[in-house]
Amino acid sequence: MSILTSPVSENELVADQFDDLEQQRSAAQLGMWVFLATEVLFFGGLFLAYTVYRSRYPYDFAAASHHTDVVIGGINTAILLFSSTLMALAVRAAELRDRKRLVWLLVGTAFFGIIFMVLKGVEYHKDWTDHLVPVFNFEWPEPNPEHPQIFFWLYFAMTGLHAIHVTVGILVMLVIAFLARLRKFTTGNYTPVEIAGLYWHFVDIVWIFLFPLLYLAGHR
Amino acid sequence: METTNASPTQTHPVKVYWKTCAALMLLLALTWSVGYVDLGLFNLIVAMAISITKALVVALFFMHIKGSSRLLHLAATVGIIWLLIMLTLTLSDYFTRGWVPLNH
Amino acid sequence: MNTLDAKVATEIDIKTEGQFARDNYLSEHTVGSWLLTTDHKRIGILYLFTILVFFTIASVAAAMMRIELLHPAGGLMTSETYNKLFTIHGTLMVWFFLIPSIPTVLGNFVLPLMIGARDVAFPKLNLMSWYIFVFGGLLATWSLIRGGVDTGWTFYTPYSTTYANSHVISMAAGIFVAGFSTIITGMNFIVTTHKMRATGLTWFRLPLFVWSLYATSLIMVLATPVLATTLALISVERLWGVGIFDPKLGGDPILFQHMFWFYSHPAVYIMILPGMGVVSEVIACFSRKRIFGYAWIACSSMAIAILGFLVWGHHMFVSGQSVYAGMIFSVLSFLVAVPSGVKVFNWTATLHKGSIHFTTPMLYALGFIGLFVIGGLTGLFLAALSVDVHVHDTYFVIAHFHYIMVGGMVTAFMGGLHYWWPKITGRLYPELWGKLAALATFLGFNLTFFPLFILGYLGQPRRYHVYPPEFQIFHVLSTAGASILGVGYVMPLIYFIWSAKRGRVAGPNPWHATGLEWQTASPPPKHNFIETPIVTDKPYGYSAEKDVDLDLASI
Amino acid sequence: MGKFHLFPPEASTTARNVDALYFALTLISLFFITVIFLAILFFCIKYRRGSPADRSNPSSGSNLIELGWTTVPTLMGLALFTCGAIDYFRIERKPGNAIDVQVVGKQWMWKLQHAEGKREINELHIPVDQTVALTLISQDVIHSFFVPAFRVKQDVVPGKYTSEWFKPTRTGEYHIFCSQYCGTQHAQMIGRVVVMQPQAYERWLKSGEQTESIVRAGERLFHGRGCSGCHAPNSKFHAPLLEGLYRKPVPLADGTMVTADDQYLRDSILQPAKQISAGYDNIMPSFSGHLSEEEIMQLIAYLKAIGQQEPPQQ
Repeated sequence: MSILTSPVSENELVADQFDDLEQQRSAAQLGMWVFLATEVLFFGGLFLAYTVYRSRYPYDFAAASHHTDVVIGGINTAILLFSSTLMALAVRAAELRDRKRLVWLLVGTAFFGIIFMVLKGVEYHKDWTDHLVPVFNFEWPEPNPEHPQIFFWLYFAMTGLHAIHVTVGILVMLVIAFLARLRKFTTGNYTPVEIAGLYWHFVDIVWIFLFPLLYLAGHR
Repeated sequence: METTNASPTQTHPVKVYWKTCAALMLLLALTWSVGYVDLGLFNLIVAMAISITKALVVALFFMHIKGSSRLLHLAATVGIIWLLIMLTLTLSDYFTRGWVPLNH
Repeated sequence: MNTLDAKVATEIDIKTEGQFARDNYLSEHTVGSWLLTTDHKRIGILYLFTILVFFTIASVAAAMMRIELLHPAGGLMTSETYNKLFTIHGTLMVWFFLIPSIPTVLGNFVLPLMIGARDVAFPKLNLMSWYIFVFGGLLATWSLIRGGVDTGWTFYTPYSTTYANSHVISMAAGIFVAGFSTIITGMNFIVTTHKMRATGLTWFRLPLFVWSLYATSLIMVLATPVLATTLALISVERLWGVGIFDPKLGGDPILFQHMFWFYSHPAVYIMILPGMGVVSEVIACFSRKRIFGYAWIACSSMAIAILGFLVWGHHMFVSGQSVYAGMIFSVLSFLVAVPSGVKVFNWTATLHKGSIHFTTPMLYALGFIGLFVIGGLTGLFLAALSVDVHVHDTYFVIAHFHYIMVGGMVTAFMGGLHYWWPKITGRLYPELWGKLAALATFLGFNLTFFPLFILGYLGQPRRYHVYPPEFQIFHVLSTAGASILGVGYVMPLIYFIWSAKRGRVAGPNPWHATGLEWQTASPPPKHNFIETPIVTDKPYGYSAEKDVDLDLASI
Repeated sequence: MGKFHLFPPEASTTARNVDALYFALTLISLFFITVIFLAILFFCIKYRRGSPADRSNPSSGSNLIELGWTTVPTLMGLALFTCGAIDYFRIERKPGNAIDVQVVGKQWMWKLQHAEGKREINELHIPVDQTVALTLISQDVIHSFFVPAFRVKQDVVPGKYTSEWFKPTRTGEYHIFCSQYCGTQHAQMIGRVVVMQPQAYERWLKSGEQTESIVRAGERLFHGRGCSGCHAPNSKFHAPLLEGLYRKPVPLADGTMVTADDQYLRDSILQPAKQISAGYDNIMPSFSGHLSEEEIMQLIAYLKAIGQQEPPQQ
């Protein structure tokens, strides 16, 4: 089955409801992709609210979007894209059973995830000082602040939900890196690394759509 | 058992990964710069088009959709298709609200 | 019965005097063996007991409502209490009984057996889904203990977000959590059906119950996340009043209805599709004949799952939704009725040239067809735009969806439970009492809900605890019917408990059915099959001519 | 109202069409129910276990039959849809010259006001054989104005005008129900429609204390609340002219066009920034919270009155 004669025998790697490694791996992949479909629709509810309210208040959404910090948003996007690349390389390393490189790439991915979260924190703090946080201290120069406030609760809902997913991703990455150090994924069954990779790429794709919608609504 | 045709090794040479990364960074720069040009309604359309291409690049190369089984292709797209169903049918209500004059 | 069946029976030396296969899945009795099990069969039974609790609470709420409605001026309770009762009845029935029941009880138990697998694809996730379901249920019960919710199971805004002073957020959290249990079950079934079928079991050799579970899992996986988002938005709006659905701050209450019904209409197909799968199995088995139009029934399940997502706007014809959107949703709602019609016609055609045994599951299946036809056709009244303007939110709608939910889904659940009871417990239920219970539920049900069609067209709105005196006769009939229905549901509870200990030993295949689940012992061993069966021909290989006597009369 | 019957009274033009489609649907349903019931009964008797019927070579499917009972129901469905849609279009489109009544739904009562100014709570007196058009709005949650005898129902949504019309054909008293759950006293939010002969209606309108018409009340508000300060033709503030505005296209600041209907006027009063007219900046204060729903309706009635005149030449 696997190219090299693996020191660990085949059936320890395979859970007992599966017949062989290949069935287990394709089941895990399909399961993950179905889970990602549910995540698409979980974010989808917020995208629907965003679409409806932007079509109702395009003027206010554009004005409100100008108050977001596009520099931090742009850098964050670049960071997530880069960490996605590291993750893909990690999956490649796992398949080629290169343990050292796998561990470093996973730690690298988690590291850039943490940088993303730090920048996110900085941005949220800036929004707080600019009085842009709905409900708590929302102040708006022009009269009628209701509609910009709708933009900002959508902004915080979408980026907040995404941030939670990034945090979960970082934790998963660190756990997998730790297990990889114990030679868990370089003996033929690297499915967990692949699944973590799919999840991380999904989190990256969500941000790819969030960046233009929230930071570049209308033109700057 | 359904014959699983997920190819045993899906790895590409390292060069491919960095080229993909470069493409993504380029598309990001494009999104960012287009954001400063006033195209009115087209701003949204262009931004979405670029984002879709970026998402496709990530899905095809990093998530190994390219060369994987038709079943995974379907599983990958079904979420987006249902999101589009929700968007289009809901917006069909919002965009046609004024068409029947309620009180004249 | 083919040779394989005989070999399996002798190997595990089943005797008729009550001794089962030595090591079946029920032989262990420690608490840990139940609470930490990853065996799909035990998880099915855990779900059975859990949904029984919620079914009881919700049924008591329904009984109290029916007593309150006996008199036009009410008087048994305040309107506040009545509003909380119909919310308890709605929420608990929908999310904690109707949606989980057939997939998580019968589906969990029978799906791996039917496709020749040792377990579902992700057994640990399966157990986690039960714990999440119980946690969600506890949250919902906690909300009821603190004082309950008075918004109805639909949580329409801005009442639920700004004006209701009841415990909406804890109930929304409970349903939010229970939603993830549904998502995990759905994902589990999809992967199991794709990846773990026995050799030779191609898609068009799958039993129709597996097809209906697969279609149901698609809906579970694609609809439930939107419910999670909607409930989260309600809680945020209720906590901080940000203006998501509050018109004073620029929000739109009709957007909530779009997001809610995008989930809730497919949810009603989550409830009915597994019931249709059970009926296909039972009709084929007890007519001793290959089902009529197998491929058409399988594809109609998939059609219902997909079209079910396009029709939610028929709940909003008078809500302020635009006229043209109403027309789009109305024409799609007429189309979604066609696959259900195809199924009913095919079931009826299956009876042709069969050798029909009137066992309890068969009575429930025939009852299902009768009541589902009435339920389905009254759905067309609600899809027709101008008639819906009159009957929307009246008792006509109540009668329609109870004909589908109680007349259809609960009847099919009872039928399925009776049909697979020998496989679950290894013993047979008392046939005579089974038939009596089936008849009682059928008669009680019709007396309860048919008068409500007439009352609905007369115009009495739903969720009223007092009503004009001229409508009283219909409520009295309905309450009378409800008491018979109650008796009809309590009887199986009693004789199932009796039969679990002292029913006649059933042996591997009491109905001489052809599914893979009948090729192994009952109750089945831990890993289902001694060696994985190989499937060679199409399902339902019955022959009405060479019909064998099931000697059921003696039970 | 009050006596037992199995079918609601048919008291409006819409009722006749809705009942016709209802009977058609009932007949079609009875046809299918009897066909399926008889087929099941026949098969169950003829092919019960042990019966001597011929069971040789049973058929397990035929694509022709399947196509039959797929296309026929689809065509019937489309036909039924068309009937329903035609009637629905008629129900949703308000006819021209109608008696305007303004309805405000509030948690657990209906407040109605006739154009002549007469106010009613939970009651609606209207003449027979004349079209009556309601403009509905809610002060708090979603209600629904439902008159079973007229077969008409329309949700009353906060923040959005909805409309409903009926032409009564029989005098008498009929139920009004609130059919969208709206809270504790949802079941008490009921009332009655009294359909009277035209003379009796005129006498009723004149009875009770004299009230000023809605348009005059709107004018009083227009000046009292300071609207005329900016929107009068000779005002020194740069604000859009309201004469001749009603139902005319209005160019907006973000380049789109919108017709000035009731909803636009209401949104402009309560959320001025929502649709700013082209060439004006966002200086108008919001009146939300300062005007009750009735006052907004009176203001809009006044704006409609002056909206029909030709705009004064600058």
